Order: sequence, then C-alpha cells, then structure tokens
Amino acid sequence: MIALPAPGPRLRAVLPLLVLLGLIVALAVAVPNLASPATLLLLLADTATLFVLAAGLSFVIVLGSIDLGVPATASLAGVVTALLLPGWGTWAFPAALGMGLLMGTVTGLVHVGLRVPSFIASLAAGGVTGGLTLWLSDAQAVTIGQQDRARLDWVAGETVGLPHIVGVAMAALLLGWGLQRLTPFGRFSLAIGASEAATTASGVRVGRHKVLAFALAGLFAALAGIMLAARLTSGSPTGASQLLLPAIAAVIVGGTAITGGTGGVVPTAVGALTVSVARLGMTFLGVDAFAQQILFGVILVSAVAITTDRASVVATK
Amino acid sequence: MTAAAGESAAPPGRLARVPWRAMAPLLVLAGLCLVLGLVAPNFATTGNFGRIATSAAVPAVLTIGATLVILMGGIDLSIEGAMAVAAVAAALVVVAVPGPWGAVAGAAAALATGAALGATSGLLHVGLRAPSFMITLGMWFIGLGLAIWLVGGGTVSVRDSELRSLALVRIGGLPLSVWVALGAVLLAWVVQSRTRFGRALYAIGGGEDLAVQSGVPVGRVKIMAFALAGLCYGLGAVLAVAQLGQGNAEIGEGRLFAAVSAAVVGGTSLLGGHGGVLHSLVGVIIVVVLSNGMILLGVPPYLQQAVQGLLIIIAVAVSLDRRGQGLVK
Amino acid sequence: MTIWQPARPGLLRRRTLLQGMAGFAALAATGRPARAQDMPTLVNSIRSLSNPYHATWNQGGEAFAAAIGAPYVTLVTEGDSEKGIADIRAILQSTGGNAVINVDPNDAPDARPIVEAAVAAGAHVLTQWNKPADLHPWDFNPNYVAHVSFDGVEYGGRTAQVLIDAIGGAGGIVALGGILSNTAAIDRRTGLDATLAANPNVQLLDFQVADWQSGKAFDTTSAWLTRFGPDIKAIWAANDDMAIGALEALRAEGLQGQIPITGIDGIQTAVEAVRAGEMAATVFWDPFWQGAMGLSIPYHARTGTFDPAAEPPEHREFYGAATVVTSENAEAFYNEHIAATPEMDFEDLWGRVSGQIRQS
Amino acid sequence: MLIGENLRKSYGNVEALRGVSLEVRPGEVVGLVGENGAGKSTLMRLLAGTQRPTGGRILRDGQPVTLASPRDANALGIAMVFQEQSLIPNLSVAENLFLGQDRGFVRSGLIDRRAMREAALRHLAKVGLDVNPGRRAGELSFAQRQMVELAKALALEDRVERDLVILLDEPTSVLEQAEIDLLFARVRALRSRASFIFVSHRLDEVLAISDRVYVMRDGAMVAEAQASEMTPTELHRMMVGRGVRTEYYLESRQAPPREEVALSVRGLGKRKAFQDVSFDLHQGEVLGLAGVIGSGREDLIRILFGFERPDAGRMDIGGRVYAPRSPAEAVARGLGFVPSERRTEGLVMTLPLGANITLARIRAAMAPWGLSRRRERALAREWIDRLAIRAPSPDTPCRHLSGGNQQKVVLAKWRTAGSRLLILDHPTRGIDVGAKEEVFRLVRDLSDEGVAILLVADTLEETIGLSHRMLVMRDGVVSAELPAPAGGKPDQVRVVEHMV
Repeated sequence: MIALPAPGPRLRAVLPLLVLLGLIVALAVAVPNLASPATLLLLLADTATLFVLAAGLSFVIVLGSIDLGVPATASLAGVVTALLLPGWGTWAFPAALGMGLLMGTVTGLVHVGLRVPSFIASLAAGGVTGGLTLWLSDAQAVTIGQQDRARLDWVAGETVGLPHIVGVAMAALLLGWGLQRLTPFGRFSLAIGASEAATTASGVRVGRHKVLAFALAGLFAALAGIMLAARLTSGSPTGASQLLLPAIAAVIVGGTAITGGTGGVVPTAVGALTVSVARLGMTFLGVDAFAQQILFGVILVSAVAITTDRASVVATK
Repeated sequence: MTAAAGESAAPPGRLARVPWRAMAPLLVLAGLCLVLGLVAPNFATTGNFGRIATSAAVPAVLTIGATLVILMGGIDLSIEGAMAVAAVAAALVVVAVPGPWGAVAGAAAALATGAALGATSGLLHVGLRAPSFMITLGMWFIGLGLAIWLVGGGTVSVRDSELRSLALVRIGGLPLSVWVALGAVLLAWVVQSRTRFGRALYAIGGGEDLAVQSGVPVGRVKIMAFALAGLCYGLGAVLAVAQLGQGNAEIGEGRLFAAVSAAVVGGTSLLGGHGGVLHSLVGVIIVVVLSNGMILLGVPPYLQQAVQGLLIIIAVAVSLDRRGQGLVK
Repeated sequence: MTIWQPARPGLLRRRTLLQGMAGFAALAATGRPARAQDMPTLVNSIRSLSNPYHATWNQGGEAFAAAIGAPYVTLVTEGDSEKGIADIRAILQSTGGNAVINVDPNDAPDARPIVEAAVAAGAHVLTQWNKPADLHPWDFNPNYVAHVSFDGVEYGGRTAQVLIDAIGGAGGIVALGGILSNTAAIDRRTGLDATLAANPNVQLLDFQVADWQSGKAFDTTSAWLTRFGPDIKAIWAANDDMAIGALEALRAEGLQGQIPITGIDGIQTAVEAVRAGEMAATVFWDPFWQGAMGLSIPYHARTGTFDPAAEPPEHREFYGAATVVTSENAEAFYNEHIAATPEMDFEDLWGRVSGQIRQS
Repeated sequence: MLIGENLRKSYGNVEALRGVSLEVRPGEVVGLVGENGAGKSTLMRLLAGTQRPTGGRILRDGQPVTLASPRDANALGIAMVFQEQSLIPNLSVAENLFLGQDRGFVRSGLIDRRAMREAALRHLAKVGLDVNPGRRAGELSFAQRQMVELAKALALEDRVERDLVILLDEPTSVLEQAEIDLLFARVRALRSRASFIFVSHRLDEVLAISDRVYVMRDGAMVAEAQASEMTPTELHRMMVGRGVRTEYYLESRQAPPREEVALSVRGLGKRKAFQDVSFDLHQGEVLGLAGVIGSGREDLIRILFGFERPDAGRMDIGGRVYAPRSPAEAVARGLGFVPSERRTEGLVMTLPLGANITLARIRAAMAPWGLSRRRERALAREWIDRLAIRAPSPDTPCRHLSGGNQQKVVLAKWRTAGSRLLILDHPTRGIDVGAKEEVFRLVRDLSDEGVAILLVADTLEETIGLSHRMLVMRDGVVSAELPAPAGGKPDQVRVVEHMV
C-alpha cells in the first residue's frame, strides 16, 4: 500500500492549534489595538456558548454519529429557564438541564432502539423538541423579569473583570475532558467510533454508551441554552437555531473527524475559538459582509482537507 | 452492508414475493391520503391535487439531485447554497438579456451555475478524499455568499419575463413547472436505471471496493453525480424564480432538510445502494401532502413542526430493511 | 490497504497550498482596515443582506457615510443573537469606542447587552424595531440617543382596515404571520386582531405562519384556496415577501387582482404590485431613511449638534412616520421613492417623528 | 498457457510465498492443495491480479506480464472465482455478471436491458443455473451466487480471443453434492475453451477433476504429480510432510483436563447452519472443532459468544442457564473470543496497545480517580514482557504491529479480562511460524490455568496437535467425537473420513 505521506498523527493533533494561534497573531498584527487582555476575555466570553453546544455535539461525533437536534434542545432549555425562574427560583436551572438530558436520551433511544440513522433520528427529534418549545413559550420570547435577573449572575455576571460565562465554559470543558479521558464511557466512545465491531466483540454494551452520548449532548445543549438565555435575559424558542452549523464546524475544525474515533471536547474548544476568531477577525478586518460567507465556507473545506486522516481511509462516502 | 445470510427461500405464494419493505412508503402515502380525504374538507378535489402538484414541483427536482448523491452512500448539504446562486444568476441574466431569449439564457445560466458548483463539490470530495458531508457543508456557505455578493443582497424581479410562463401557463390544469418536474423525474429514472452511470451509482452504494476492483471508474462517476445533482438544484432554482417572480439569496432557505427527509421517507437509504428517484418522489409527495393536509385541518403552526418530526421517524423505522442492516451509524 | 491509489505527489502539494490559502484568506481580505482618526466609525447592524429590506437599509447607511466622509461598517447577525452582540463588541473594541451604531437587534432582549456595551465604550447608539420594554434611552444619557420603531400595531391594523374597506366591510380574511416569536410579527398580529375586533362581520378564517418567506406563503395560500376557495375575500400578510408569495399563488390560478392583498415593508416588487392593482396596500418604512437617519441622529448627538438629555421624550422613543402606499398614492410614491434615488436631507433629524412610543 | 516463475510474496516479515513456480497448459485442469496458510490463496491472488508479487514473474502464452489489478488479469483472459462473496448484493445478477464491462450493451446511451438479459441467460446456461437474471444477487443462495461468479469468469470468453484460465478457490465448500457434480460436469465440458486451477480441501474431489496436482506447504511448492497416480492419503502425507510433528504442538505439555464442566451444551440448533449439537467442555480442556467450510462450526461459535440466538437447545455454565443475547452477556459470564477477522473484530486498530488490552475489563485500568494511563501502560508493559510482544512502546497503535503480535495483544486482552472459557477462531491465521509456536505455548499455559478452550483451527494437523478431544462436524451435524490424548493422537486421514 503506497501510504500517502499524510501529516503524522502527532502533527495532525497539533495542527488545528497552530492554525488558531496563526489566526490570532495575524489578527493582532492587522488590528493593533486588538491585542489586549480585554479583547481576549471578550473573545472567550463570545465563544463560551458556541463551545458548550459544540462540546455536547463532540460526544456524539466521537462515536461516529451526529445530532442535528441540539439547537432545538438549547432553545427549549432557555425557554424552560425563563418560564420557571419566577416560580422555582434557582431550581429552574436543574429543571432545564433535566429537560435537555431527557430530549437527548429520547434521541439516543430512537437511534439505537429503532436502528434509525442518527442523521434522521436527531433531525426528527429536533422537530418534535422545536414544536414543544413553541407550545411552552406560546410562540414568543419569554423575558426574565428584573427581580429574577440577580439569579442569572452566576452566568451573566463578572467578578474582578472575569466574566462568569467563561468560568462556566471552563467547568464544562473540565467535565467533558473528565468524562472523555477518565471514564470507561470516554474510552469506549473512542473505541466505538474507531471500530464498533471490535468494541462489540470485546463485550462492551455499545447501545448503552450511544444513548449516554446523546443524553450528554442534550445536557450540554441545555447548559448552552441557559447561558444564551442568561446573556440575553430572555428565552426565545428559536434562540439557538442558528448555532448548529458553527457548532459542527467548531468540532471538525478542532480536529475531531466526522467519522468518529478521534478528538473530543479539548480539540473542540480549539475549534470553537478558531471559528469565533475567524468570524470576529472578518468583522475586525472590515471584510465585506458579502464575502464573509464565502470565506467561512473556504475555511471549513480547507480544515476538513487537513484533518481527514486519509492514510487508512479506503472509500470515503 | 452484506445481505442477510441464507434468507433466500422467500415464503411461498405470489403475494409473498412483493417486497413489502419497498412498498412501505407507498402504503404510508395511501394511508395519509385516505385519512385526509375523510377528515379534511375538500382535500380530495382535483383543484387541491393540482395545488399539491404545483407545490411539489420544486422540492421534487431538488430531491432528485439529493437522491443521486445519497444512492452512492454520500450526502449533499449544498442544496440551499447552489439553489441561491443559481436563482440569482438566472434573474440577473433574464434582466440583462432583452426579449424572449432572456428567459432561455437565464434558465441556461442557472443550470450551468448549479452544475458548476456541484462539480466543484465532487472534485473536492474525490480529490481530497474528504467526507462529502463536510465538503458540501462548506459549499453551502460558499454558494450562499456568492448569491448575496452577486446582487448585494437585494432582489432581482423578473415579474414580466417569459420565464414566468413556466409557472403561469397551464396544460391539462397543471402549470408547466409540474410537467418540467415530471420530465426531470422521468429523465432521472432513465439515467438511474438504464445508463451505465446510473448503475454505477448503485454499485458504489452497494460495495465501492468491489466496484473499483471490477473496473468501475468510481472517481469520475462521483464527480458526475455531484455535477448532475447541482444541475437539478439549478433547475429547481429556475422553477422557484418562475413561481415567485423574483430571484434572491433567500430562495433556498429551509429546502435542504425537506429534500433529504423526503428522500429518506420515500425509502432511499442513507447508507446507499437502495431506493431511487421514484422512491424519493413518493417521499416528496408524502411531505407536501402532509403539510397541505395540516393546513386544511387548521393544525396550529407549532404543532406542524412536531408532526413532521414524528412522521419522519415512523416512515424511516417502518421502511428500514433492518434484517440486512450492518452498523447503523 | 488503500485500493484507491492516489499516489500522485501533486496531492501533497495541493494540501500545503490549501493550508496556506486558508491562513492568508482571513488576512488578505478585501475590506478596508479601520483607520483610527477623529471621524467616528459608522456601524449598521442588521439581520442579513440577503433580504431586500435590509439591503436598502444598508444602502442608506452607505449614502450617509459617503456624505460626511466617515468610515462605514456593516455587521450582519444572520439571525444569531450571539453573533450580533459579539460583532458589535468587537467593533467597539477595534474603534476604541469612537463609533456611532445604528442597530436592528435580532431579538428584543439583545438590545440590553448591546446598549450597555456601547455606553460603556463611550460610543453613541440608536436602536430600531426591537428593545425590551423596560430599557429606555433616558436611563443612559447621552450615549443611548434614541429608539426608533414603527408602530407595528398601528400599521398592522391600518393595512387590515384597507382590506376591510376594499371588501366592503364583510367576508372572510386569511392572514400570513412572520416568525412566531419575532416582536415585529407579534405587534403586527395585535394590530390585525384589534381591527378585526372593530369589524364584527369580518371573520379571520385562518392564521398561518410563513416565517417571512415567499416560498412558504405560496404553498400556504394554495392550500387555503382549496380549503376556503371563494370564501377568501382578502389576504393580510405581515410583510411584503409573504404578500408577493401569496400574490404569485393567486396568479398561478389566474386570481391575481381579484383578491386584495396587503403587505408591510414597501419593497420595490410590492410597490409595483400596488401600482398594478394586484396588491391593495403596503407600508413603506423607507429602510433607506432608517439606514441613513439611524446613523445621522446619533452622529449629530456625538458632534454636539444637540444634547440628547435635553430632547423631549418623543425625540428619544418615537414611532417613525411611515407611508401607507395604496392605489391612490402609488403612482406618486413610485416616482418619488423608487424611480428616482431619494435625496435625503440628513440634517432634518426629527422630520419623521410621529408620536411617542406607547409605554406598554 | 499460464506460467508462474519463482513467485515470492511477503506481508511485513511474514513470507507467505517462498519462490513458487507452476504451469497451466491449455485445456488442462490443475489441482492445487495444501494446508491453510500454505500459501494457496496468496498464489491465486497473485495470478488473479488482486495482489502484486514481491519477486518472480508471471508469463502468459510466453510473454512476461504484470497484473496490477483484476482488470489487467481479465484483459489477459485470467479470471478468479472468489471464495467469499464478490457480488454486489443490491445489483441484479445480470448487472453483476457484466459489472464494469457493460459498454457492449449500450444502444444510443441507454443499456439495452433485453440484450443484457439474453447474454446473461446464455452465460448462466453455460454453468447450468436457471435463475432470473433480473433478481438481486443478495436474494440468491450461497450456491447460486457461486455459480454466478463462475459464469462471470466464463463471460470473459466474449471479450478475449485467447483461451481462458479460470482460478477456482474452494468452489465446492458451500455446494451440495448434486451441485458439485454439476460444477464438475461444467468444468469438464469447458475444457475446450478454458483451463482451470482448482483449489480445495477435499482431496478426493481434487483428484477426481484434475489432470495434474501441485502440493504446497509453508509457502513453498513441495510436489507436482499426475492426478491418476495419486491417492488422497499420499496427497495428504505430502501436504503435511514428515508425520505430525509431535513436539511442534508441545504435546508433551498436554496435561489431562479437570473434572469440572465449564460449559455444557445440549441439542443446540440454528436453522440452515447446524442441528442437535451437544457436548461438555471441561476446565483446562482444549476441545477442537474439525470440519471444512460450511460444516457449521463457524456458526456454532458465533452463537456461543452471543452474536446470534440459537433456534433450539440449552446451555449451562456453572450450573446456571447460559443464553447470551449479546457478546456483552457472554463476556460477563466469563467467555472470551479471539476472532478470525483480527483487524476488524479483534482489535481497535487506531487505539494503542494498552487501550486494547483493557477494553474487555476497563476496571483493570481504573484508579480511584478515574482511568489511569499510567496503570494501563504498566499493564501493557507487563504483557509485552510475558508474551514477548515486539512493540516499540505500549502507546503504539495496533495498526503498526505484525499479525503475530496483534494476536498476542488479543490474547492479553482476554487474559486481563480473566476469561474462564476462550473461543479461538483460526488463531494462527496469517501469522508467521515463530508467532504460531508462541500461540501454541499460550494455549498450553491457559489450559494449565484451567481455562476451557474451544478451538477452530486453520489446519487439521493443528486441531489434532492442540486438542484434548475433537468434535468432527460435517454439513451441520456432529459426525464424530474423537479423543486426542497426548501420545494417542488420531491419524489425520481417519479424521478426514468423518469431515468429508
């Protein structure tokens, strides 16, 4: 087999990080008054919600599946939070996270139980969740009243200049890293993504881990929904609908292969930052708004071209 | 996805040889029409069927394009981008070229733009050996960006161009666009089942490595498939511009998931090798009849979204040939 | 074992080329680097440039920026609140606060973080359409200059009234709504309901959502023709794109002109339809005015032409004047606004004020 | 005329073919026999162009040729009938017959379906298969598919002027006796148009159909003789060489098994695979399953490990009913499975050594605070030493290991999981001789530790050498149960009688 001289595994793992640092340096050079810690915090805060959603998605992609329903789950969590805050107080947050966990588990069960491809199962589950959200919110944004806004401080607030939302994102990153690195579930997810047949033949309960991955995707999506609602002090039924594609891009640009078996939340964090820097960079450089879409598409295609591990791939579908 | 081992002896009797699995989508459609016919006011009228056909024309053409790619086991997310740039190109050319020739030139421009974008997706997919899911996602953004850039985000009106005859001139009670769509479906069926290229799609979907070994030019077929799919999206754009009398970048919004789910609901398997344009046509009709029916029944807007989600799961779960199913990713 | 033998060295060279391109594409973008000098950067933040309404808005902004020779930036939210806020924060950062922002927030709640960020950076901001009810310019003097909106309720009601008059005060009406949760969609529906309540013998046959898109409006209208057929006397649409979709659905069945349709936004295709008698009315907000004056008012506040704190409340939260375009004034309106490029007196700051916004 | 001269082929450091030459004259049927792993399939793949030799050359009608792909071979009139399925299940029989060659049927851009159907019927008639060419290949039985593949090979006739050379790899293993007779009749009838190379385990069949027979052993050609002068036993002796090498299988270490029953199976059956299988497997015992392909032994072990459910019968482990619904339940009850498809079912190729070793019992790598890479690496080093696994470091992905070392990692996986019952499915397939001996030593170690082993070996000799007791299966039924104690090993030919 004439192995294509693809970049070695060690280089491929570091490549996305190099691309990110390259972009940041290029940006700092192009727009001098940008290179300040304040901007960095600004960047982290603006990436936080996208990262948490993408991190949830990465659990599913690492397994070799996909979840197109996460934005609907995020919007649902935002609406549930806004609705329950007045009555339940801080209990609204666990309730919203619970809803996310529930919708994720349902998607997983449909995919594993009915053996429906995850692309379709999650698309359909997203439709159902979307309908539920519109019904719950009576089809309009639910604003969080002044008296409850204090309860949002753990997300929207700041202490000594450090935005809490970045802290929440860091916590999610740590939780995700822990789950993927330290637990059997994390190891089995990688194994299932790389070779489901060998993992099954080793006695691993593959179905169970798949449902757990979808449930976690739902949980993280709910957290992202809460973060979004807190920042905007209101839960909107279509709040996160535009986040799906940037989230998928973040996972892929970070180096997690769409076919599964590699990557996780840490590369996804790099990917999310790269997506934000690219979008923000284009705004800073005054890139003509029309060209931004085209540029984003080009960056996506080249990221995929770099990260796809072609040496062992026989037939890419 | 090899077939199930040794399940050859089909149960005796003629009825048994009818592949129930492949018929499932038709049964779902028949059941849906039956229920709606009874419950929804004047659902089963020629007028309504005509309107269903008119509404199904554009999605049908788009779904054919998506089906060509899905048959190979790939996926094409660039529908909305390709359609947007083709629609804008068509409108610009129609306005630029005076007289009746404007319409013809406009349609040609749309088809060419769609095919070009599709061919690019194919070249990148084959050349870089990258998953089609990601390449076409990138092309979606590129197409949309091009469309916005071409007209500075505005809308080009083609209100009184001959192109509109596609939507306004009726033959046998149906607008030309329906006949064009039927013609496209027929042509695609012929290509899919009666040309070497068409059979190669199934071969690649059924067993790509075996196809390569037997000398099927897999790379060329893949690029051709994406280009033809792009052509379909261009044709869809022409019909949409004719129908709405204007071309802008928003014309493709929301059409991707409708097209892919229609193909799957119709019985075209996402794993490749099974189904076809006729299956997908049934899927499109199911989706359009459902949304038409829900309006006739006055189903509240936010319930419609949930109902459509449930339908997709039921149709896919029913029509899945789980017996021969390998790993469901 | 790779059966596909792409052992062509060319592929490796192409990949290094791709990597290079991705890096430089971000850098060597076509835009103008933001020049730091005394003239404030004018910023228009709108939903997207792929819809005609906001495209005209953008042209208004460019015209005003050209008139005073200030750098001009367009930000698009693509419907993503997060991106909208992040982009505005980025511009404030890169211009060091020396900016004038005219923003149509993606959703009402977005206005709060945007205004707070602008005021903190010392920039001047003017919001349009959406803002939370409890957020007021006078709470953020002088930087939050004003909030301009158009009385969705009033114009939703007035277009409904045009329809009721056109059908002689009786019969069935169908209505096409915008994205369910958008404030503009909710206001205009409230106006429609109010007018309907005032006309008991006109009943709303059905209300469906077409998400501001003409494609969905087309399909919904043709389904209605089946369901109600001749009972439909008029079609009310929350914006022009959906009105055009409904019109084309009627034209497909040769009914154009027989059933009055109204839309809102005043885009060119709609005004032409009113002139041709195929639409009963549309409401022209004059997005060109919104794009230009939305920058001119806060710009003049920043350069001291007026002190926002001293302005009366109806100058801080006001409904802009809109023109209801009906068959009577369609011809004159077309020549003045569509045919000729409207020259605008950028100095006439308060010319279009038509009453203070109702405190809900 | 097809000649192979001094052909060599090696996979990494495993030398599959060590300088093999053979000759096929026009109209001749040449038999090719040898034990599993003797290099028969590798030789066939070189002649069919699916793989390229690392040494020597191939001559076609006197001209040296290079066969880069099956297409090149087809162009020279060489066609292979594959052992596994090489038909695309969702395409029709006719389409499979002419896959990649359908240019001739195109009339004005469209495939002339009637012409294709007629041509298909003509070719199918040549192999005596009356099946509707429109039916999907996936719906045919194994035997029918084998016939279609033969027809596909013969279809070369229309496109190549010269006489054909058709390579038949284990064609009779899935056929009933009637179908075998039909196949042989066809082959004899076609001798005027093609010459054949016939590879099979069934020595009597080879002698019946072939003019000349080649015998291969351990990657080399050891004999060539006229079929008429040979008997199956002589042939078998040549295949095996000097008698069963007692010490090669460490027979001296074959201690008698323990009394306790590890697994008892009563009346196990699966439709169309095997019926009424009963046996007891004792702790420390190696029970060998002998039988040719299609005897049902592969289906039996997949049911024992929970991949599929049986239609009849009962199983018990340690007195409790054992009816696994999934491999997970089998592992939970103490079973382990060393698959024949090492690269797809045995290991996760992209994961490192350590990760694979702990896959079946992740607890082994768990520290109180979570999965510890350090503990996993230590475990891996321990097994690298105990099993002499040649690997640069515990972190190398398994993809970079040789076949033999990969097999050791699989065994280490199940030793770590503490399996009390191990199913070995062709454990020595595709690994070098040195590694084979280490596997045999491992089997002995496991047996001494009381682990019960169910062995489906590559060669009869290996089964006899390693097993305490043997179950011989033929066409889905246990045809004999033979003891194979140390020093009292049954003679291979007697076992073969029950197998064929």
